[in-house]
Amino acid sequence: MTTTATSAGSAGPAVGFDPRTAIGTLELKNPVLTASGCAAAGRELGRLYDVAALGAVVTKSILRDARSGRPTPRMAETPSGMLNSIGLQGPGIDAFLAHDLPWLRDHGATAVVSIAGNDAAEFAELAGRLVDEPGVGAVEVNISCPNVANRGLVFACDPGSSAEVVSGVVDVVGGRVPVLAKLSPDVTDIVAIARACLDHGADGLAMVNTTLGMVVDTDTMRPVLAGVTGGLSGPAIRPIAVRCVWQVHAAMRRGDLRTAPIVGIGGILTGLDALQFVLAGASAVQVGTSTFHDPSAPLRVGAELAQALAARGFAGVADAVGHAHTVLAREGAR
Amino acid sequence: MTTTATSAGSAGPAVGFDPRTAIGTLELKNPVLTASGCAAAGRELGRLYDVAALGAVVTKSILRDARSGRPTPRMAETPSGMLNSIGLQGPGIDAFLAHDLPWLRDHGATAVVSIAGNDAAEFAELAGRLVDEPGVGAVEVNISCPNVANRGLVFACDPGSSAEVVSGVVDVVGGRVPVLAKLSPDVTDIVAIARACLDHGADGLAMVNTTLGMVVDTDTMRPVLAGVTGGLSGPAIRPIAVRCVWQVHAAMRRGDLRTAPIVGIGGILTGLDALQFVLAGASAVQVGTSTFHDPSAPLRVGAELAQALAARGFAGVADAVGHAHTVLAREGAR
Amino acid sequence: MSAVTGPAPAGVPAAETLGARDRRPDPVQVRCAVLANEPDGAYRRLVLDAGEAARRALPGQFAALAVGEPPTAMLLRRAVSIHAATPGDRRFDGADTLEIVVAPHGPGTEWVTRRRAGDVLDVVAPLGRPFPAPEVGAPTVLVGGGYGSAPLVWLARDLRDAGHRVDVVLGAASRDKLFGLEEAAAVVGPDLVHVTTDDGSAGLRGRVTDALAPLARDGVVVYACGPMAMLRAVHEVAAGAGGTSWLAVEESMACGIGVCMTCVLPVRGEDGVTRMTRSCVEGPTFDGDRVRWDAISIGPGGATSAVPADCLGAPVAAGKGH
Amino acid sequence: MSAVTGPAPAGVPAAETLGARDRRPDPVQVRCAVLANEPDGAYRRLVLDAGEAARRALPGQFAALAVGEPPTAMLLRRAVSIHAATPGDRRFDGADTLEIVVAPHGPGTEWVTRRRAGDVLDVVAPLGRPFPAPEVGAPTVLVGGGYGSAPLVWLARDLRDAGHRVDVVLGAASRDKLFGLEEAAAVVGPDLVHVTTDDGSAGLRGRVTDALAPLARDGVVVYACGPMAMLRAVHEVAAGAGGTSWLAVEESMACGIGVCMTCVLPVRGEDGVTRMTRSCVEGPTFDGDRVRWDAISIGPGGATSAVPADCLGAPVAAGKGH
Ligand SMILES: Cc1cc2nc3c(=O)[nH]c(=O)nc-3n(C[C@H](O)[C@H](O)[C@H](O)COP(=O)(O)OP(=O)(O)OC[C@H]3O[C@@H](n4cnc5c(N)ncnc54)[C@H](O)[C@@H]3O)c2cc1C
Ligand SMILES: Cc1cc2nc3c(=O)[nH]c(=O)nc-3n(C[C@H](O)[C@H](O)[C@H](O)COP(=O)(O)OP(=O)(O)OC[C@H]3O[C@@H](n4cnc5c(N)ncnc54)[C@H](O)[C@@H]3O)c2cc1C
Ligand SMILES: Cc1cc2nc3c(=O)[nH]c(=O)nc-3n(C[C@H](O)[C@H](O)[C@H](O)COP(=O)(O)O)c2cc1C
Ligand SMILES: Cc1cc2nc3c(=O)[nH]c(=O)nc-3n(C[C@H](O)[C@H](O)[C@H](O)COP(=O)(O)O)c2cc1C
Ligand code: FES
Ligand code: FES
Repeated sequence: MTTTATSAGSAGPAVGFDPRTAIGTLELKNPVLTASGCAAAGRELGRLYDVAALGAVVTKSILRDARSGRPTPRMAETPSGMLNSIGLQGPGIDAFLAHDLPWLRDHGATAVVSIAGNDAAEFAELAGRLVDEPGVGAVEVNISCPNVANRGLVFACDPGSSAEVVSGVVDVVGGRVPVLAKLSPDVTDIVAIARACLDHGADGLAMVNTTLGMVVDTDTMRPVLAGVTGGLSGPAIRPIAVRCVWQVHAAMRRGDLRTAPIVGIGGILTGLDALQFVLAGASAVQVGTSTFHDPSAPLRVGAELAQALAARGFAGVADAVGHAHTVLAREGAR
Repeated sequence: MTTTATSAGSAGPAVGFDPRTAIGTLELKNPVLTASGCAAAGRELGRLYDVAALGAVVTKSILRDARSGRPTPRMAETPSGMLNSIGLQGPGIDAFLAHDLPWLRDHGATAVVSIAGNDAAEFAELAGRLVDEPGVGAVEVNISCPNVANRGLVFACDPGSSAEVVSGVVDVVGGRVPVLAKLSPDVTDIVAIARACLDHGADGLAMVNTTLGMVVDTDTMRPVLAGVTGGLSGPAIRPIAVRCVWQVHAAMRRGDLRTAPIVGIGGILTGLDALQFVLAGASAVQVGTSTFHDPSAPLRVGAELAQALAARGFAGVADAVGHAHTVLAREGAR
Repeated sequence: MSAVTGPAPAGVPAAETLGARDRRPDPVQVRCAVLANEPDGAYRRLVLDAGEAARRALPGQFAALAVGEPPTAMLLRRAVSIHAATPGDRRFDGADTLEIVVAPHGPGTEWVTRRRAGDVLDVVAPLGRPFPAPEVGAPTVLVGGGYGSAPLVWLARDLRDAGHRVDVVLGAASRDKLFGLEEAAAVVGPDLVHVTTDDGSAGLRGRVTDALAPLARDGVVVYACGPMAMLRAVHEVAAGAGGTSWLAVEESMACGIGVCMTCVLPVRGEDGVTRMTRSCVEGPTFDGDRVRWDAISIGPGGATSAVPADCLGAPVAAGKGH
Repeated sequence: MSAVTGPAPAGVPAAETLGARDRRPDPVQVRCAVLANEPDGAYRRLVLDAGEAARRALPGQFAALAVGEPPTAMLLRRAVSIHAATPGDRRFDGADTLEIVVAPHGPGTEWVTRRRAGDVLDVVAPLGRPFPAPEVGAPTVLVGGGYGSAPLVWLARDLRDAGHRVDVVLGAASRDKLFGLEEAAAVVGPDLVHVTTDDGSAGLRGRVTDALAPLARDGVVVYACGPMAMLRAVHEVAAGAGGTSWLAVEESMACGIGVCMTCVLPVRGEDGVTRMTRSCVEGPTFDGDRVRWDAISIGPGGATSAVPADCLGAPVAAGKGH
């Protein structure tokens, strides 16, 4: 008895349900994307299934120059999650444009390119290199990395730094593709950071990146990770991520924040997990760490989410976005 | 075949190891305490084992007046964790002093009394009622609750509010028992909050309280919790809690922060989990959610931690506090 | 083995005073070998080698099971009623056994139903307040919905032995979801067992209340266990007829031992004051007359409770608490 | 079933160029029934009904197993070498089987060793670069430490069939931790199997290198699998004798399929440039001469890698990257 998990796992097509969604001007065939750093640039998953069937492939964050990343160990398994401290290893944008982007294009995949820089200028430079490349569907700005100019403080932890990076990128991109700002949950007030990004022109928000964590090795009696702390991801953090999406979408409903699409990220393993994010206010979702548990997860979650939405009587994704706020408001009205 | 888990679970006594620890002037027979809200006021656990064997019983946060708490549902299980939104249900300080504190005293338990208030004055009033009661070993100030005076913003999310509460309590207590400030991890800079508390006289820090999370019920399509959001706890958040303790203890070692005892809290289920906190900088730990999984956990973790410390050649708890920082520093020096 | 406990409490004691009058046994935490796991309709019936927990249990109490192999992602215990406690169980070489009946509901109970003989379960039991005894000589009706009848057979035996008339009403959506039919019939006789199913696949087509109504009369003491909607209906029928109802509620529980305050519902105490009351220690069985039905909403996902405005410590519109 | 793959790669391809020349089969994700789970010394040997994964596997490749029943707290797959791939396995009614040998190390591998016949495992396989073929006619030595010998018996058979001399060196801490003795002897003949144990409980008391040294000569191709300290020692002996070593490393892996960048170690590519190189796709087998041993520290808890200063994209003391 063997069944291939990818087919066995997928729910059949949801009849009469329109799985399309949009992130600003980017139309997606379905709302489930890979998450940055959890699918490289699509090629490896392409050996298991057709990545063109995904909503989009979000690339590992691309830097200007090649970067070796951190020493090892780079990961630790934690209860229902993991820590990573990869250190943005990658070959740099030249190699990305020469090898990876063409592969994605040739394979019909929608590419959302994640970028990361040491300072705002580097982010803008990267965006400029990407914006006119065919195949780039959107730029995701990974502001959850250290700001070299500001004592290594993570950009996304400060509204000013976040705004600076986002406005630089938005200027260069000039509306040709949507710009998503990817937020960190490690802040006192996520709405304030969301506001800084949206006020400075971001077309949407990707929420959330990993939360800072650490594991001590009780044998060696030092931190497990060579980099000491790392990013916590996986189902363990899902309630935190859903809460962040909820808070930001609620602020939009209240009129405290310009309305813009949210891409929900954090611990999604099943279609029902993805549905939580949609009901909380996300127009699309990304599947990250679960890909390590189940490489078929991004594809399977897409099928399961469509089924779940259809079963609940939604005709399309947009109808369900933020629906839990509506249900709650109705309750309050009673 | 049956074995009682409480005895089977406990490691034997660690020979030649001194399990005592101290939180300021409070001497504890061992470094493992219950966590506030996870052991009521000790009586229910007392039906399973002798609570006097615990480092201390930390009570559910006591309020001035009786409080009903929130509507139900008040909890949701999450991957390796749970959300709660109890809303500080309790009978108020009069009932606590009449029924619970005497019970703890009569049963030989060390009581750390957690207090919560709507504003700084209420915290101070509570501390005043407690400080001269026999049996109160320490006061833990739960500043992770909403500040009615400041738009319901959690005290612990703002250095100013934290300082105000702590200094009010410290003034009233006048050094007669140690005052611990219990911090929330939901801040951009935990060291800044720790500094506010220590600068205003806290004798120690309890770290951390729950992190804000949410689960959407995909059947009813509204948040599972009646209170919408709730506190996430359990092993899922352990890496976040260890990181917080690490950061604050590191700041103390650097001289950026006055040195004071830290009580580590968050997802501790085993002695090795507790050891992570000690190596990261905690002088004692609290076991919360794991008590629901295994009522014997606070007792068992104490025995396991003593074994683990003894096995690593430590003669006492103090020798191990922050040891991972020492190991890392030695590495760097090489 | 053990008789129904002491005198009937006059009402639900306040959380703060519980303990003094409470004669329930202390719980123990035991690692129990599974001795048997057999299907029973839509359920699985497990027999556990539970030692001291089996020796202490009284009818109406429950057990809290840890679920999942360590390191488990499911931290919270699952509450299950104790169907039978048999110290010196002859079927199992004289082991002291607890029997439970489990419906595979979500991942936790599914995990339990998959355990095989020889596997070990971590169990905390016995928990909760046992069923209170009726007035001497009072007629009794036991009403079980689905697996809700699990704790009732044992109660039926004790009540019969104490000389009460005992009718048993068993209801379920369909035949496979009925539990305890033969056992109940063996205890009270087939004529006193009344069956209803929603789809008519067994017994009367209808609700348990249809069978209960003709049995309910002044002085009747009804014991019921099942979904909240059923409990409310049972209470209404019993109260309407001038009887008493003891309802074993099924609230979502995180700890099962009284330390977390998640399992509460609004219940009026002896002193007339409503409190958000823990169903794991002050319950699971409550006097139907004392439950604040006005604050309980019953939806398809289960019951939820609001805080009645007159509840002790209820939030007040403005300013400080009470 | 399948022969050693194509020509020996001249070296480790750069991460960015991998793919073009790579002839490895694509992996598949399969739900495999456990057909057998037998003890073998300190290990468990499991046979899986693996379908397409079994039909595709080549020696030196590994499988990544999901661990724990859903909802599992252990998200990451566990990598295990493929001991044998037998399409149409006669022992199991012609099923296409994969065989693995598992040491109960931590909670994940312990869970795997507890699976029973009929249980299902979620497997991604075959993964990683198969063992490269030696030059025609070259003498070969296969060195396995502990369960590290699991993938070597299959390789031994293929090498023997391709006409190579094959010596097998098996080492372990003690006799119970040796794996594959009989199988290796059956393939290459007992005289060519050399055993060492740390405690002398079987074979020579000593290290595998004590047995390897006399076999290592110019042109020898050594294949080794085991702990990093052993691999380094094997490399030194082989290189010292003028031979080649292909070392299957055991790095901590989060994904096993090349998407996460956790499993890296510093390896010099064909172009002479050192990169932090993924062992799950560019490895697990690396040319010992290309591994940057100067950056690898071997401690009791395993090996860790620093980033050599000349590594592509290494951090520079001040200012921006290269
Ligand atoms: C006093 C009492 C007695 C019970 N007796 C039985 C019995 O004899 N047989 C039986 O099959 N079931 C019984 N139940 C119900 C059983 O506890 C739930 O079905 C079970 O907890 C659901 O867990 P799950 O993992 O299957 O579902 P999930 O939905 O995954 O559970 C998720 C979480 O919610 C809690 N939860 C969900 N539903 C319930 C519920 N109905 N009651 C309590 N907690 C819930 C669980 O503890 C868990 O924390 C009883 C419940 C109570 C409170
Ligand atoms: C290519 C390769 C082949 C392997 N072949 C075998 C084999 O044939 N038989 C066998 O018994 N074991 C083999 N291992 C080792 C096996 O993967 C680890 O022992 C296992 O991952 C440890 O998981 P655990 O849950 O038991 O331990 P834990 O310590 O709980 O694991 C925690 C985490 O660390 C990772 N991890 C820990 N140790 C290792 C390790 N040594 N290698 C990789 N990841 C690790 C796990 O994946 C997990 O994410 C192989 C490893 C690799 C990389
Ligand atoms: C190994 C790993 C590498 C990651 N690398 C990046 C990255 O390069 N850029 C980025 O924006 N996020 C990165 N992330 C964060 C994920 O994209 C995602 O935001 C986070 O892991 C939460 O989602 P998850 O729980 O589904 O993994 C990485 C996560 C992991 C686990
Ligand atoms: C049900 C529940 C109730 C809690 N109530 C309180 C409380 O009253 N006061 C407080 O300071 N912390 C409270 N906490 C937080 C815990 O004391 C602890 O800080 C947190 O849960 C993290 O530890 P854990 O993962 O071990 O549970 C509560 C936690 C839970 C789960
Ligand atoms: S379940 Fe914890 S108090 Fe009842
Ligand atoms: S294990 Fe993920 S890239 Fe190798």
